[in-house]
Amino acid sequence: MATATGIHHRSYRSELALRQTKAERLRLALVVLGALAMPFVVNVYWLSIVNTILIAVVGAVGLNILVGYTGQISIGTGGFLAVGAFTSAIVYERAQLPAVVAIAAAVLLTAAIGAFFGLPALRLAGFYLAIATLAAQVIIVFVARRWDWLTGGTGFIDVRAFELFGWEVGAGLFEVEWYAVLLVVAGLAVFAARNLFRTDLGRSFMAVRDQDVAAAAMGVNVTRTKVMAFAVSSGFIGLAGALTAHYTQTVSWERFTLDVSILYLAMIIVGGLGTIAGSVYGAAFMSLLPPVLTAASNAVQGSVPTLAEQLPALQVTVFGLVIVLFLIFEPRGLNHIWQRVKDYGRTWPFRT
Amino acid sequence: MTLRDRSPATPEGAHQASSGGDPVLRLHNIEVIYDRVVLALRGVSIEVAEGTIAALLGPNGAGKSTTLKAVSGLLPTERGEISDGHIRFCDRDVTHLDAAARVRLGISLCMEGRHVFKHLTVADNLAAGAYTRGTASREDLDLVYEYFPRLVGLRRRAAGYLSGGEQQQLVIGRAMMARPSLLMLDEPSLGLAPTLVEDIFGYIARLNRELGTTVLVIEQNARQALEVAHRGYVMEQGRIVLEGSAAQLRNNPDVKEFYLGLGEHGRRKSYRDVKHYKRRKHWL
Amino acid sequence: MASRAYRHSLNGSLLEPGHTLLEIEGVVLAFGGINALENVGLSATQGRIHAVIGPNGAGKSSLLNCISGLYRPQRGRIELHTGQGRHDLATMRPHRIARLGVARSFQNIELFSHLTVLENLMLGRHVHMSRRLVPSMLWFGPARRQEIAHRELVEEVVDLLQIQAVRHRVVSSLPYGVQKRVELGRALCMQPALLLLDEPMAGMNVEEKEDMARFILDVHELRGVTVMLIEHDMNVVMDLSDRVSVLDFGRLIADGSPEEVRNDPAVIEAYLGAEAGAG
Amino acid sequence: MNVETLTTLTVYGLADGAVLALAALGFVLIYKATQVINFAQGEFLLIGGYTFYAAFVLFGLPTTVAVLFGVVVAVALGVVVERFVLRPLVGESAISVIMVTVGLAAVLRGVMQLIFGVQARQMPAVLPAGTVEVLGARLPLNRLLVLVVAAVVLIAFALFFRRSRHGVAMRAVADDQQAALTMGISARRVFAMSWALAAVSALVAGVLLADITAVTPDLVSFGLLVFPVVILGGLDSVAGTIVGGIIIGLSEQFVSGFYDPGFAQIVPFILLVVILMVRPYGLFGQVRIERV
Amino acid sequence: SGGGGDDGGGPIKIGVLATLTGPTSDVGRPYNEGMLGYVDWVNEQGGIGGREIQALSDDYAYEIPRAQSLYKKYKSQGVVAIQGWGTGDSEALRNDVAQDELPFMSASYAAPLANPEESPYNFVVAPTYGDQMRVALDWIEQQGGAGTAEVAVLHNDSPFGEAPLSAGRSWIEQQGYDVGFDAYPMPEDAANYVGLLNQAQRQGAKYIVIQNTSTPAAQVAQDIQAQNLDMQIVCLNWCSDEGFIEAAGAEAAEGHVMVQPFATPASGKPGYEQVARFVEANGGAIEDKGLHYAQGWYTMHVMAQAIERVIQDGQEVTGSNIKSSLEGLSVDTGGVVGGGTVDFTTESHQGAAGTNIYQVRDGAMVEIAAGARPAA
Ligand SMILES: Nc1ncnc2c1ncn2[C@@H]1O[C@H](COP(=O)(O)OP(=O)(O)OP(=O)(O)O)[C@@H](O)[C@H]1O
Ligand SMILES: Nc1ncnc2c1ncn2[C@@H]1O[C@H](COP(=O)(O)OP(=O)(O)OP(=O)(O)O)[C@@H](O)[C@H]1O
Ligand SMILES: [Mg+2]
Ligand SMILES: [Mg+2]
Repeated sequence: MATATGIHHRSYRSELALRQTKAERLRLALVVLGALAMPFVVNVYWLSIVNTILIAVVGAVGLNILVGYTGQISIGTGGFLAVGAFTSAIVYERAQLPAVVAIAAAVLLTAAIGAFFGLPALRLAGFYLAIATLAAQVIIVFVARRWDWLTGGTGFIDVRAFELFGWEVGAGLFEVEWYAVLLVVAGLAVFAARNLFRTDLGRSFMAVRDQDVAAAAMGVNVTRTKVMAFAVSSGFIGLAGALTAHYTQTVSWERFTLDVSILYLAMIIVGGLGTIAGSVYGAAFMSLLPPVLTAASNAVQGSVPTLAEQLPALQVTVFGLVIVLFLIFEPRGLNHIWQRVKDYGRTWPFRT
Repeated sequence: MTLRDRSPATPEGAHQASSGGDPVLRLHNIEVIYDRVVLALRGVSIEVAEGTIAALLGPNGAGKSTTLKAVSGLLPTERGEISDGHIRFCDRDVTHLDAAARVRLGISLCMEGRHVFKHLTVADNLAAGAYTRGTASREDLDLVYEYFPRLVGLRRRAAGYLSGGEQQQLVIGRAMMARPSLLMLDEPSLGLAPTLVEDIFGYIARLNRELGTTVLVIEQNARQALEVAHRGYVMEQGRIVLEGSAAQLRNNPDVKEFYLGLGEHGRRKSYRDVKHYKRRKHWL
Repeated sequence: MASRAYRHSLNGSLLEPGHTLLEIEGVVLAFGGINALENVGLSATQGRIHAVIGPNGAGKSSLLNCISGLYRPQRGRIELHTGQGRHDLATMRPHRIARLGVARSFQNIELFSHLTVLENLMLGRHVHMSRRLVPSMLWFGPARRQEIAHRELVEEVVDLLQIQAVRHRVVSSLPYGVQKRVELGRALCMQPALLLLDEPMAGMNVEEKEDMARFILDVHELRGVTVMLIEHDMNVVMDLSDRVSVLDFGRLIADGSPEEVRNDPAVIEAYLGAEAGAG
Repeated sequence: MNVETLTTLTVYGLADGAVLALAALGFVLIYKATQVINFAQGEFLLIGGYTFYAAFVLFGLPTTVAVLFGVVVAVALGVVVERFVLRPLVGESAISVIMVTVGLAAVLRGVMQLIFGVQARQMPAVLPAGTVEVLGARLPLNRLLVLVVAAVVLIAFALFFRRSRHGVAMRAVADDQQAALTMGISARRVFAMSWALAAVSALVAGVLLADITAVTPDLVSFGLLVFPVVILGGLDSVAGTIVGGIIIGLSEQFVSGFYDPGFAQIVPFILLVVILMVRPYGLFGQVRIERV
Repeated sequence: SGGGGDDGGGPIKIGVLATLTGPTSDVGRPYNEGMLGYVDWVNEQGGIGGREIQALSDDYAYEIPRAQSLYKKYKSQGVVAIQGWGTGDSEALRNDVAQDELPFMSASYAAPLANPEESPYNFVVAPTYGDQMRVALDWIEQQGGAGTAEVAVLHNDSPFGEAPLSAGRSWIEQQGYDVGFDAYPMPEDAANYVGLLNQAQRQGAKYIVIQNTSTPAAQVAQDIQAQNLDMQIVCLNWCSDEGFIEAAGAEAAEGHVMVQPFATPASGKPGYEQVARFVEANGGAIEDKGLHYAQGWYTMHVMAQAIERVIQDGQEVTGSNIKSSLEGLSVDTGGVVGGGTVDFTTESHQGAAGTNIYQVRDGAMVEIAAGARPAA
């Protein structure tokens, strides 16, 4: 029950529900409506950006599970995305297996490789681990780049049109159909991740983050938990990689560089570490930043002629500034801003 | 004594003060806010006379540590600030002075929880203590090793590996290296074995006696604290609720019950006899 | 004082009063050149409160760490009786030991600082819960049922320790004394057979110590939890414990009833000091 | 394989290693004093190179004045970064602090690109060109001089920390800021000093690197190699940076001379993983003391 | 409509993938400037067929994924043709442009892009990298005589770098040259290439063929000079420019050879007049812009010519119409490209065959052969 003095519960069940007030349910309904209306509102180009956001959401949620909730810093997202993308593309394209099988294979293999690179996490703390994942990034991309078998020597793999249970994503409504697919997948990913953190498994991730010695003394198998966190997180990232492969229909190592790893970290920082909703906001924000900047610079191009030439430099600068300013002024990210806005609304007119 | 006893120091108290001079430290109506919302101190006034030992008692969360942090200038590191009142040290207003500058003036604090530099050796910890005085002088070092002979054998050991009592000795020794005129100790006997507790209070008394150091000490071990102190203050919920000479406090019935654990007839009551909350739970 | 029986929360077996619950023999632990524990042997009896005292650096915390598996002794045997046979804890990893029903608190509070009180307590239920990935992600069904069931138990601990008001607070924002209480609560949520407490009352005034003493006595008396307690306040030790072991420089120098120990000259010399010994 | 090739590769490897060690030195200084992982070390290098270029070529200052100018800019940069970027984050989680330096790196890189563009700039050689013949190998004089300069700077830094009380102060601040404050050690001043010194050592590295290659935005990529170097040597060890730098420099050069230069680029990272498996704190790194 | 863009009668939109940053930006920048310069010039002249060209140009930093998303953006904005850049992105977009019926030119001269069966909508204005390699090998064979020439190919570590390798190998076999041939990928951002040169030295290489941009190639030249190695560089297309000489320094660059299908500004070819006048009018000098500027200019020029023909023929300006127009087009470039003209047919999308060979003498590119083709 929501009253001016706060939210009061009459059962554990209601307390454990994710949406508790009318306002929250209303907001959810609005979001669903907005999502359904999206393809009719924006043009194909912006819809394609929305689609990349949806893929990024899956990856960012995965990364946040590891970094935000388990406290293991990973700079290897790009590499793990590559594993997912290449696996799915190869299974789908060469073995000619159904897309579902290809994606499942990608998720499982990425989870396994993620868990393997997570093994150093058992012995390493903080920064040393971060650098181990940096090594993973560099090495995986090197393999993707040099191992000719992967791409048959061309440097990239062409992936045929996405086909799901006999339904093929057509050329005509390409973006719209993909939007439908990605919306469902991203929705499920967010749902699964949120659930994870209201159960014991998710709590044990956070326990390991805060105090691993105490966690062990409470019966948490720290080894298993860390490896598990890496596997679950990498599974999400592998899924994002696989989706990237099918959606863009080409897989090349260039999509998975260190910059991508950093971009993903930026997403969860800007969105809010250790919050699932934050991953969504962060993914949207960071993915929208470059096209919006480009659009803005195109709009003012006439008055500032050198802008186009300086745009790349400007984008790098703004990217960095966004990270720095967020960390300085709102280290808990967009999610916290939104939280405050909501609190402001909830307690109205009882305000201190 | 009632809740708020503000009678001036009794002649007995003045007599106890070894050199009994003017107040070196004077807190006037200090108010402290953390995070811009938590009001931790609500108008605290304390005076510590030169060359005396003052004890500060109070339950958890009363604001004792906050008081010492306010004096040493550590509040900004915890997002706290002095929002009202002022602090004078040796007739100088130090309310908003930088923490490092206060150390140079002679105010030293041993924080709660034995903040040794874990990765530095014992010797380097002591060297760091002498930072404001340039390099560590032989004399100072010898004095510390004389007070705490146990540290001699541990000189090259990383301080993080010392046991609690050893760390406590190191922290006090490290503060001595700065040759402070006002030494503030935050629960120095926390977690120490009974013999060591005796020792620590012995050191405090000795420091005060031999070097004339003024001491302000927070203690849960009220019995011992009031034995060495000249004067005592009791805090509760951010206020001073009781003050007086050590002897006065020792005889206060509230202090007797809550701080000395003495029952009605001056006898200690057993922990077994504490009121029994009968709350049988079916899982228990 | 009579000891009590305990129905093991994990395997349902009954631990009879007066039986040996924990047996430590010949434990040796060294760090580099320092011997933290030298040939220590003692045993704890089901249903008793067993205090471990000794000067600073004597190896008390190290002993507790060995029992809960955080340190691994170089030599020696640490056996726990669970009603279903004996287990050598000396070579076991900490989480396995916890799963035998050993819970503990720490000398310096080691709570999960970014989690709420409830979440901390729920983690105390960890050993009793299942955590499969897929049901967890699905939530509706077994995962939710389990959460609700365990939440009910946790609420009882909340009531017992009188921390209802701070349930949803993040623990790092709580005062020291309350954090200590939450830490005790977290250990209690395990419904342990053996509860290890490392200076649970340090830094408290007499009044607060009385509360803590009451909590400890409650769980002990009501459920028969065996308690092993490190404490420097001799009043607490003498009042609460049934048996006291004294360590000095890693060696066991005395082991007996509180009275015996208090009058042991070696203990007075090493630990209590003349005055305290006399008082 | 002959002596000549070996000598050549060794000298080139050592010179690269020396520059790496200098770049890593700054990184280690910052880590030692502030526990901050500086992802912008490569950008500091870049700014060092370009600042000197601007002073030397664009403003036409004499070499020594240009170097001094660079030092002033570096110190200012370090202090400003510490004051306005790092200080607000004191007390935040490790990942936040790492990310702020990542963001800072992007800003610095972007700004340099806005000012100087991406085209490589040619700088007249400061170090003398020409070769000397050693063991039948022709060794470029500039690489040998790089070695000398780097060695002098590294030794100077090492002595400063061994001898002066600032060394202890820095380690104290890193260990426990509050406690250091109660010793009268101004954490701010120590932080500012370590950032400034880091920027200065990066300046030296940047100038040397620019001199033996060219002034390009690619100078940044050298920054990435700092990580294997510091992990190898141990995050908080000045001596470690030297050893780490030399190992990485030599191994890269030898692998690219005898096997595959592309592979040589990931060799440091493979070494890094191996080292982490064997010695989680690097060769000389300090073991974290965590007790319960 | 015939697919690939819409013809509303407004400005004709062409999407341009620019590389202003990233590993090949040293040569990509002037190329892009040249393209945009040409567009400005045409529009100053009143456009083509009275319609303006609108070039949508964005930086893709030599990253395929960014090229792909830019491509999507251009497509949604209704472009009728694409001007790409690198081998990687051109090959990755090959199928898309065929499907969307958008003619695509790029600065990649990889052979598969010139083959209409593999890539029906791609057009290559210059001799392929394979042909350039063949010409280089022919020249080397002529220099050394039998048995003396070992060739080490240092190439960019990418599809672009690897493009001419197989052509080179089979050419040696086919022609029966007694020439050793080994390839070495060049790592990006290396501080020196001493390791590679040592390997080449052990191979016994006298000639270093470089398939990379001029900045890394210049570093190789400097390393050769620093070690006093007896090696001669033969640059293909992308390091054959003034930037190589400038970056390496005249001394280090001296004597090295360049296989370059495009004429230099200093060549005085008539095709340069217009370009030079436009650049001067905008306050620059063509000598500073370099030959890649002209390369961009004329690549755009060829595309514009095709569009002009579509308009002249009274057809709708669509991708497929432009493609048909290109197949059968012959454009005179005033001697700037290859042999002078660029012609495409339905069978071949390789527009020119001849290439020039230059040598660096006294810090300048001196033509030593013109319109060279692989030996028949
Ligand atoms: N950094 C901080 N941020 C917010 N509130 C704080 C902070 N430090 C202390 N407080 C609050 O200020 C009040 C006084 O705390 P303080 O630490 O001074 O108490 P104390 O008397 O020293 O208690 P203890 O005996 O537990 O050490 C408490 O309510 C505490 O919760
Ligand atoms: N992780 C460790 N590494 C190195 N030495 C250790 C470690 N843990 C304990 N020691 C050493 O072992 C000895 C015993 O330490 P322990 O913490 O068990 O003492 P204690 O009896 O609990 O003392 P206190 O009452 O002060 O807590 C000490 O000398 C300590 O320095
Ligand atoms: Mg306190
Ligand atoms: Mg202990």
